[in-house]
Amino acid sequence: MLVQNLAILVLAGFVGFAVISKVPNTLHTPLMSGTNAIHGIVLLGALIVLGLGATGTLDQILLVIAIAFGTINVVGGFLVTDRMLGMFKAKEPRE
Amino acid sequence: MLVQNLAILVLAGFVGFAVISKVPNTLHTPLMSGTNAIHGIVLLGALIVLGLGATGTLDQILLVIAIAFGTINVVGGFLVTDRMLGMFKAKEPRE
Amino acid sequence: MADTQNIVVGVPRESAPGERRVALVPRVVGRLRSAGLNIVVEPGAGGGALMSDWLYEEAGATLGDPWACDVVVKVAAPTDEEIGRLKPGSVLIGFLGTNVADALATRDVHGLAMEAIPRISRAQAMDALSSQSSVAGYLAALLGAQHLTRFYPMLTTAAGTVPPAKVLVLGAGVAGLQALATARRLGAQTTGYDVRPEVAEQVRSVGAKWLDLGIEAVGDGGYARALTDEERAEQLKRLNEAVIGYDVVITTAQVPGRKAPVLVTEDSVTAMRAGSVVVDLAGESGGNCELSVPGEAVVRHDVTIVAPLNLPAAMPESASELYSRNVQALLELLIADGRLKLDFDDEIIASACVTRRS
Amino acid sequence: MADTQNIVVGVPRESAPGERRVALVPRVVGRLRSAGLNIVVEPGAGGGALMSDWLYEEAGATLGDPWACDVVVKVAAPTDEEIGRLKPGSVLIGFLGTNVADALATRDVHGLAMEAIPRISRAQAMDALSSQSSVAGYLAALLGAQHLTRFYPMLTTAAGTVPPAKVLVLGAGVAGLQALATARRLGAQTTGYDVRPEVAEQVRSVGAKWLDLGIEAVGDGGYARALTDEERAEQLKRLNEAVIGYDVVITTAQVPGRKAPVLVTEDSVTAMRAGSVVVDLAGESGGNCELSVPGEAVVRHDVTIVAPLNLPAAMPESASELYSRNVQALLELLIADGRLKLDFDDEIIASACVTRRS
Amino acid sequence: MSWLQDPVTIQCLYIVAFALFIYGLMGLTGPRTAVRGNMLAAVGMAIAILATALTPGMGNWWLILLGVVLGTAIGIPAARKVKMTAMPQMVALFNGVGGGAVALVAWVEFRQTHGFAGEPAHVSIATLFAALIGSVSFWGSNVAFGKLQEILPGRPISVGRLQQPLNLLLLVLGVACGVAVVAGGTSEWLMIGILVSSALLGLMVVLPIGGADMPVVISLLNALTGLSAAATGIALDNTALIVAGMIVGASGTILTNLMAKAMNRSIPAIVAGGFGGTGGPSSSGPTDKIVRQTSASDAAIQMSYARQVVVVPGYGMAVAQAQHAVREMAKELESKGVAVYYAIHPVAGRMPGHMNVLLAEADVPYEHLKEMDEINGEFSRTDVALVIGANDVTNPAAHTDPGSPIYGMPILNVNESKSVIVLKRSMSPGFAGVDNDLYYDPRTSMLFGDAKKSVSAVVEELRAL
Amino acid sequence: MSWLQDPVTIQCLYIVAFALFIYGLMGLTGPRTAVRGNMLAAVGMAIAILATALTPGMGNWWLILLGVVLGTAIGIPAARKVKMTAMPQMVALFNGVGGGAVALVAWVEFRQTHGFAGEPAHVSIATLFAALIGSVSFWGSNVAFGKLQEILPGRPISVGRLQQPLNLLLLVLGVACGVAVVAGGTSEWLMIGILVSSALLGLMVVLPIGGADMPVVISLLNALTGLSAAATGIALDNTALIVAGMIVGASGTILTNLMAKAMNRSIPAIVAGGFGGTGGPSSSGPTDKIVRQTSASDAAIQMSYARQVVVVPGYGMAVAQAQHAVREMAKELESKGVAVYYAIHPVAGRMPGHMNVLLAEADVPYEHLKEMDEINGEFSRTDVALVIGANDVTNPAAHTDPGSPIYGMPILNVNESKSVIVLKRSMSPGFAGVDNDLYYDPRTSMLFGDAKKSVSAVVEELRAL
Ligand SMILES: NC(=O)c1ccc[n+]([C@@H]2O[C@H](COP(=O)([O-])OP(=O)(O)OC[C@H]3O[C@@H](n4cnc5c(N)ncnc54)[C@H](OP(=O)(O)O)[C@@H]3O)[C@@H](O)[C@H]2O)c1
Ligand SMILES: NC(=O)c1ccc[n+]([C@@H]2O[C@H](COP(=O)([O-])OP(=O)(O)OC[C@H]3O[C@@H](n4cnc5c(N)ncnc54)[C@H](OP(=O)(O)O)[C@@H]3O)[C@@H](O)[C@H]2O)c1
Ligand SMILES: NC(=O)c1ccc[n+]([C@@H]2O[C@H](COP(=O)([O-])OP(=O)(O)OC[C@H]3O[C@@H](n4cnc5c(N)ncnc54)[C@H](O)[C@@H]3O)[C@@H](O)[C@H]2O)c1
Ligand SMILES: NC(=O)c1ccc[n+]([C@@H]2O[C@H](COP(=O)([O-])OP(=O)(O)OC[C@H]3O[C@@H](n4cnc5c(N)ncnc54)[C@H](O)[C@@H]3O)[C@@H](O)[C@H]2O)c1
Repeated sequence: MLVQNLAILVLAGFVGFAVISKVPNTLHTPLMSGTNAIHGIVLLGALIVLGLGATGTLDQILLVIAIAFGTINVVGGFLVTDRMLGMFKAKEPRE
Repeated sequence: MLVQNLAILVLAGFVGFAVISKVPNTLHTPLMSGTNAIHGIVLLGALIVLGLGATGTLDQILLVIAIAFGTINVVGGFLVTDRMLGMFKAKEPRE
Repeated sequence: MADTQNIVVGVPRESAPGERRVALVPRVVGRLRSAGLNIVVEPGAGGGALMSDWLYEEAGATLGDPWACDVVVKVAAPTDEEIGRLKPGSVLIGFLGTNVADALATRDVHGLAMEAIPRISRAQAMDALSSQSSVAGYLAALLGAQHLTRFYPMLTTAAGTVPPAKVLVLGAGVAGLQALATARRLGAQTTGYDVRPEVAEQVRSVGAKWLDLGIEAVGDGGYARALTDEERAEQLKRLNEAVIGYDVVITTAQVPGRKAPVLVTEDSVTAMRAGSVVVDLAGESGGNCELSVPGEAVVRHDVTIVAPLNLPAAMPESASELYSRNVQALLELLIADGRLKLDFDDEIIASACVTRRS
Repeated sequence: MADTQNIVVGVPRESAPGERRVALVPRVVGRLRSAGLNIVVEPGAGGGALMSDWLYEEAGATLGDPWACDVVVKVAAPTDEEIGRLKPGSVLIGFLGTNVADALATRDVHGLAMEAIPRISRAQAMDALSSQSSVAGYLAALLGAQHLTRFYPMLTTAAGTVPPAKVLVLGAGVAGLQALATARRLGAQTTGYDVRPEVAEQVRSVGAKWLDLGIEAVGDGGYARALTDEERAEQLKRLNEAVIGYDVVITTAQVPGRKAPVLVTEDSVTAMRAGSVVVDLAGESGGNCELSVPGEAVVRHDVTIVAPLNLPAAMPESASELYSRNVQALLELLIADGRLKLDFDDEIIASACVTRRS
Repeated sequence: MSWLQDPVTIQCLYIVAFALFIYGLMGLTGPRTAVRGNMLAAVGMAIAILATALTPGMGNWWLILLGVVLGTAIGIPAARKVKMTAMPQMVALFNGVGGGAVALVAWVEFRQTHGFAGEPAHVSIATLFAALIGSVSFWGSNVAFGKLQEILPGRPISVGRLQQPLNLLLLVLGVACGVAVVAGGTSEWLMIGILVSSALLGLMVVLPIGGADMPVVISLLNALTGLSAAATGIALDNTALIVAGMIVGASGTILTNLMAKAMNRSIPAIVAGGFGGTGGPSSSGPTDKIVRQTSASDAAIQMSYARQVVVVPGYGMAVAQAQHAVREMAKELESKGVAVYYAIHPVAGRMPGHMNVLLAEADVPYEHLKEMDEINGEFSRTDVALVIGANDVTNPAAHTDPGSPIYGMPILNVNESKSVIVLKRSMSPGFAGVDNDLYYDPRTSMLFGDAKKSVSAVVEELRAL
Repeated sequence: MSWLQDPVTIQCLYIVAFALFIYGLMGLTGPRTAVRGNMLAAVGMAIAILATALTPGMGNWWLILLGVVLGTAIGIPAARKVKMTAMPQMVALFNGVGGGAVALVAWVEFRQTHGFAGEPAHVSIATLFAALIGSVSFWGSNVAFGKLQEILPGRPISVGRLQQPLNLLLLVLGVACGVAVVAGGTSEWLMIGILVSSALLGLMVVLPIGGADMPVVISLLNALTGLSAAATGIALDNTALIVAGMIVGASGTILTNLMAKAMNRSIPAIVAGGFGGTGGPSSSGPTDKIVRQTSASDAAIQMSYARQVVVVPGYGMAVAQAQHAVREMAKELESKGVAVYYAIHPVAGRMPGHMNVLLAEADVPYEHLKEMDEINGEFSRTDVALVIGANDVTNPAAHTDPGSPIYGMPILNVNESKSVIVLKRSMSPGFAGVDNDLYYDPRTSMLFGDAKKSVSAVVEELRAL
């Protein structure tokens, strides 16, 4: 189990390295913002821990906050990225 | 187990895609040869099946052939690649 | 400007020998007409520039006596006889030089000298010195090519390779830079020299090399100052050495209000390769070359020395066209609310007016 | 080749009026000397090209009577008087034309005409027609620039923008291509025209546009053939229309052995803009322009028409240098084993020899 | 842990999700595909969340809903309303809360398992790593946000020479608590110790860094958050978390490097700034007026998305002899369907016709050269005016400032175009020696450097697009 | 299966191994890093084999040794002795035996488990997939080898219009046998059916493909072998196999695409050739003499590794107006430390000084222009002579063939340089209308196309290096 997760970890690392090669400067910030949105996946961790029955008020409060945090990260992240990328969208056809 | 292997499979595919982007034509053949050597890894399959106790003469003969095949693939593959890459090695310093 | 109909501008035929330019070309006449001015052109005024009278008429000018007009535009300075024909209270525009101010003042004519317009940004459109220098620089490079017994460009042919000519320009002002650029276009290897060190960058910006002799002499208003005797001796010594390797030497060095400095001595000429050329654009103010005969092309020590006078007149249409535009810009400054008015508070008019000081 | 000492080559001073070239320049004299030839130069032979006698002496020539030598090299055809001074059995090299063959044959002199050398690959180094045409083409573009009353290049200045001149070259042989390339270097917009359609690609290869009038006339040996009367009329009609828009028209059209075709009529000239220029390089064979006065620059209908004769002589050093190399290459062909020998089996010598046929 | 028995479908959905992440990320690296890439990644996220929701045994739905509604209610307006100029700090904030979520989950994990009693070592190590990094990221990002939002002062704040030892101490403290837990310690104070010391560490490291370096720091923290997510994934044995977190960790590292390189800074130097080094503040002119700098690749993108670009050459192009490079650039742009013209000012350069000579040398067709009067009407229809080494001929003072030596000179109205990019080496004035207000215009950005080098760099970027 | 209980170390070694594969592969994509990349991948392979050997319970050592020794004894000499020109078929052979190994292992697996009795479905499916693909790869590769080695005739061999239905039939047969096995069939004939039908398929698909397309086919088969290895990995639950196989599968697919693109062919078209389409043979001149073609990127690499390059311009450069591009190329080369000169033949072009005018326009310094006499001594010291649209002026017939119209003309002795690259549009002759033997010289390679386009392509490749 662990070793397979390790294999996955290493492979994912290579994917991350290989995907980002030459990025124009203008895309640095949107790209940062996009990857930022992706690590909003931590939301899953909070969901699982709370959903699969965390008990205790403090724990539940902490987890609700964590879920809220994660949601902000995901929702805000993707939205903000999309807005930043606006300049690449508003492309009318050229004659 | 299977699903994690699937995850690994998918990730490895992405790595393969991402790694090969722009390759100069001269490197096409060496690169093909290099990847060819890497799939010599099938040798491992033959080793495991034979090593972990395949029985029966036919099976053993088949596996010995498979191991020989795999070894040829590995050894020959890397050597030939290296020879092809000779042109990139013999670089004297320029003044 | 429709009520400027009462202002009449006269364009005489140039009387100076060899002067083929004209102060206004038909195209600019047309523009001034649509700005509401009346133009009177002396018959044959454009003849030197191969522009016939009917071109002027087509552009809206009338043929007649230009001297009786409110404004008379000329290229060269007028003769005494011509001054006598000017209407009192009128304005005369042209390269007036230093000799006519008194005569004009006597006749109560305001003289505006094109060469005295200050070289400030606002006056660039009226800067006839620059526009005519451009023409001169271009033609100087061509003159060099024409008199040189060799090719400017490198040429590899079945009959062997001709090396590129080396062209040196002494004095890299407006004319010098244009000469450098033109010679380079034709394939020559170009080098520039000047006493103002800031010119080095400008010389390089037209693809030429900079000849550094280590002498600096920056004067006022972007012009050079005269050198001291010591500097002059030093400069000559170093130039003598430098000049030898060149096929064409074009000189344009001027110091305002003085005789042009001597940059190419007889010794230098003697040392130059046979068949080489010196083009001396400073002929009018005495020449930069000791052996120059202003207005002529002479061969001395197997080197051709050309010292053209009034070079811009050799390309009369373009020279006139640029000059006309300069004049047009000045006229626009003189006319306010449809009336002719010399505003002596304006730096340009104050500097250009030669009759007011006297 | 050390035993070629006995062969003496003579270089006379050119006697034709305006001929400033010389058949051998000092540099080539030096080369021939080291190949073992003796050179005798008439005093003042290089004068027209500004090359003094001592330059020849320095190169190893002796001053003396060139006419008594084994080989006499000239540029232009000799006069009858000069032919009379030739040594019987000697060889005369030069642009001999069609008139001297008999006189030479009478004196038992072999005449080799430079213009008759076939234009095959092997003879390219001796091809004086090409080398002199290069000079002519280059100078023709400069002549146009000099006579045009306008700039060649586009110029955006404070006094307005001058548009680039449009240059049309009629006949894009060696001279025509060179003229196109040179005019373009100076900034003109260039167009070429010829009756040989394969020239279109060559015209474009020097950055010029191709004027397609739809008339083809390919002759032998890379030359054009004469047009039929119909074709000629059609060509003139279309050219008349085309020529109007150009500031400079340079004509080089020749058909071997015939009068040059008329390409620019008086009507065309009349329709051209005032101040434009026609440079007619075919002046010697009658001119491509109806109004040409060979050897002069005339103004007709406010258009300057220049028809220079012997244009290469106007750049005597380069022209002579290239010509000398052509001569050198021919001499090398004539001398075998240290002896002068005219091998009439050689296509080049056979074609060039004007005295053998007669 | 019941979720180990989940059906294969959920795992397959996770695989689909991370495949979409990767594919989306690939898209985000190119201008043409970036928008779609972001969408794809968002779809991947939706699938991952769905898969998690499907997990058998999920409960506490109301609480979950509460959290999600809260997060959505805060996140959407924040992302919608933020000004374009405030984007970087918004990213910092979003990154911070992500880190915070990781830290919180780790804390709860600790509590739920009573100090990882009976858990394998890798679970506890991964969780504690996540807690530490998540907490650093949370607090560090918040400082970055505060600085950029100007809640905190933008200039470096540091405690002087003690900075470095203090930071080290905090790190050691956090790690020590972690070791104690792994070794069997179950006291919650250990966990709190980790959280607090790493929180202080996050504050201390980011506070001394200057505003100009913030984007790089945010990117670094972003990569760290990714790593902490991956660690959480290891702890929870969740493939989606591992893959997504690790990809962000790796790509974030590369990206941080690229950003630092583009700004001519080194990451160690920046972080060392946080350890007492110098974090130079964003340079601005001697005056208060702000100058916007741009890069060759930004200029390239901007122009390649333009419909019309007007090149304004001046004396600087001549000095740099950049004419051939300019011509090449124009050809690249034209091949992308952009119309390119050259605006030739009557006195550009230092001699009449200076620009003509150079551009003719570079074989620019005469038809593309436009005179001042002709082109001045065009600027309002122009997307980008590219000013190459021209200065005085674009100076609006000629129109507006009667005291200026160039007052009355006609100029090229480049400031009417949608944006202006100026290529020159410095802020120094031109021939007339006067300052040029064009450079402080909000639509203007400067690309400093020798014109030939700059244009060549733009050409390369255009080719790479 | 006992190997499931293997210690973590072995798995970690596998991870290290495939990390090295990936890293090595990244290296193989750049000329500077390729050699090291290959080494790293080889090290990875050694580690993977070691890890397998460590697996507890391994036995049959003598048999294993036998196989390894056999393989080494065949592989090393084969790889060592093969001529550089025979490399592609050697790669085909090595690829084929890899595929063969996969097929054999699959067969044995079937026998050992008595038709996958009691195995989960994914194991049987993966194994059968491996068997099918491995067998296709083995036989296909052998045909490719045979064709390139000229054991089999190089021209397409096909059974005409029946080809396509026949191939389809074979595929259906193989898959049907597989389905039967998965559904529970245990007869070994089913397995043999798979192997035989896929073997026939491999033969049938590759036989009709022409020699020129072989490299692409080999690359495709290579990718297939990779996939089969990955399938084996799934069946054996072996990470190293899965990752390595899949990487090769994916990168091989991309590579195949790149190769096809570089040769201006489409993969479907090539394979369709195998289904009865046209697989054009490698083009050669009207005569028997062989012309070697090259690509812009090969030319770029060749020149960037040269010490001295001499450019020989001719009329074709003028026609293409390629002078500016040539100058750019020279600048790129010079920036890489290569010395570049221009050899100007006296009659290159169509007028005296034609080349001078053009090169001056492109601002080539006069010092770099070399006259014929000057440069002819240099060619023997020149690594690459780049002939751009010149023909007659390089034609050795001028020296050797007294019957030629150009006999006696001096020429540039480009054939004395180590290699010659000729840029022209076709094999058509120049001005003199005669064939040029230079083009058939073994040291000469041709880059066909408009000179300006070719040179620009070379410039781009140089920039990308
Ligand atoms: N055309 C004429 O006939 C003529 C004659 C005389 C005077 N003038 C005057 O010259 C001026 C012409 O205006 P302009 O806009 O063309 O030039 P400018 O106002 O002189 O400005 C040129 C700019 O180019 C920049 N520069 C210099 N070298 C550079 C390089 N290598 N790379 C990048 N940038 C470089 C300089 O800034 P950095 O130092 O920051 O790089 C400078 O600000 C006018 O004021 C005109 O009146 C013209
Ligand atoms: N220099 C002179 O004064 C002069 C005058 C007259 C004649 N000549 C003769 O001209 C010849 C000059 O020799 P050369 O080697 O320069 O030229 P060449 O022998 O005529 O060969 C030129 C080659 O360029 C190729 N080409 C044409 N357009 C091209 C394009 N756009 N892109 C790429 N390649 C192109 C042609 O092949 P493809 O069609 O296959 O592309 C042709 O084979 C000599 O035979 C000489 O005697 C010279
Ligand atoms: N402000 C403007 O818009 C504007 C307009 C036109 C010209 N100018 C400037 O005015 C300056 C003068 O131009 P000009 O062409 O009329 O000058 P000019 O004709 O008076 O002199 C020509 C050149 O000769 C040089 N010179 C003088 N003495 C010399 C010596 N002993 N040795 C070598 N060189 C010597 C001068 O420095 C000058 O460059 C130029 O720099 C030009 O840029 C400015
Ligand atoms: N083989 C070689 O090595 C070699 C060497 C030199 C020249 N040549 C070729 O010989 C040819 C002739 O060269 P040239 O310059 O001596 O020719 P030329 O002087 O005889 O004629 C000049 C040009 O005028 C053209 N012409 C003739 N009649 C015309 C008409 N009615 N209208 C328009 N154009 C007309 C001709 O086609 C020719 O191009 C050229 O094509 C040149 O390439 C070949």
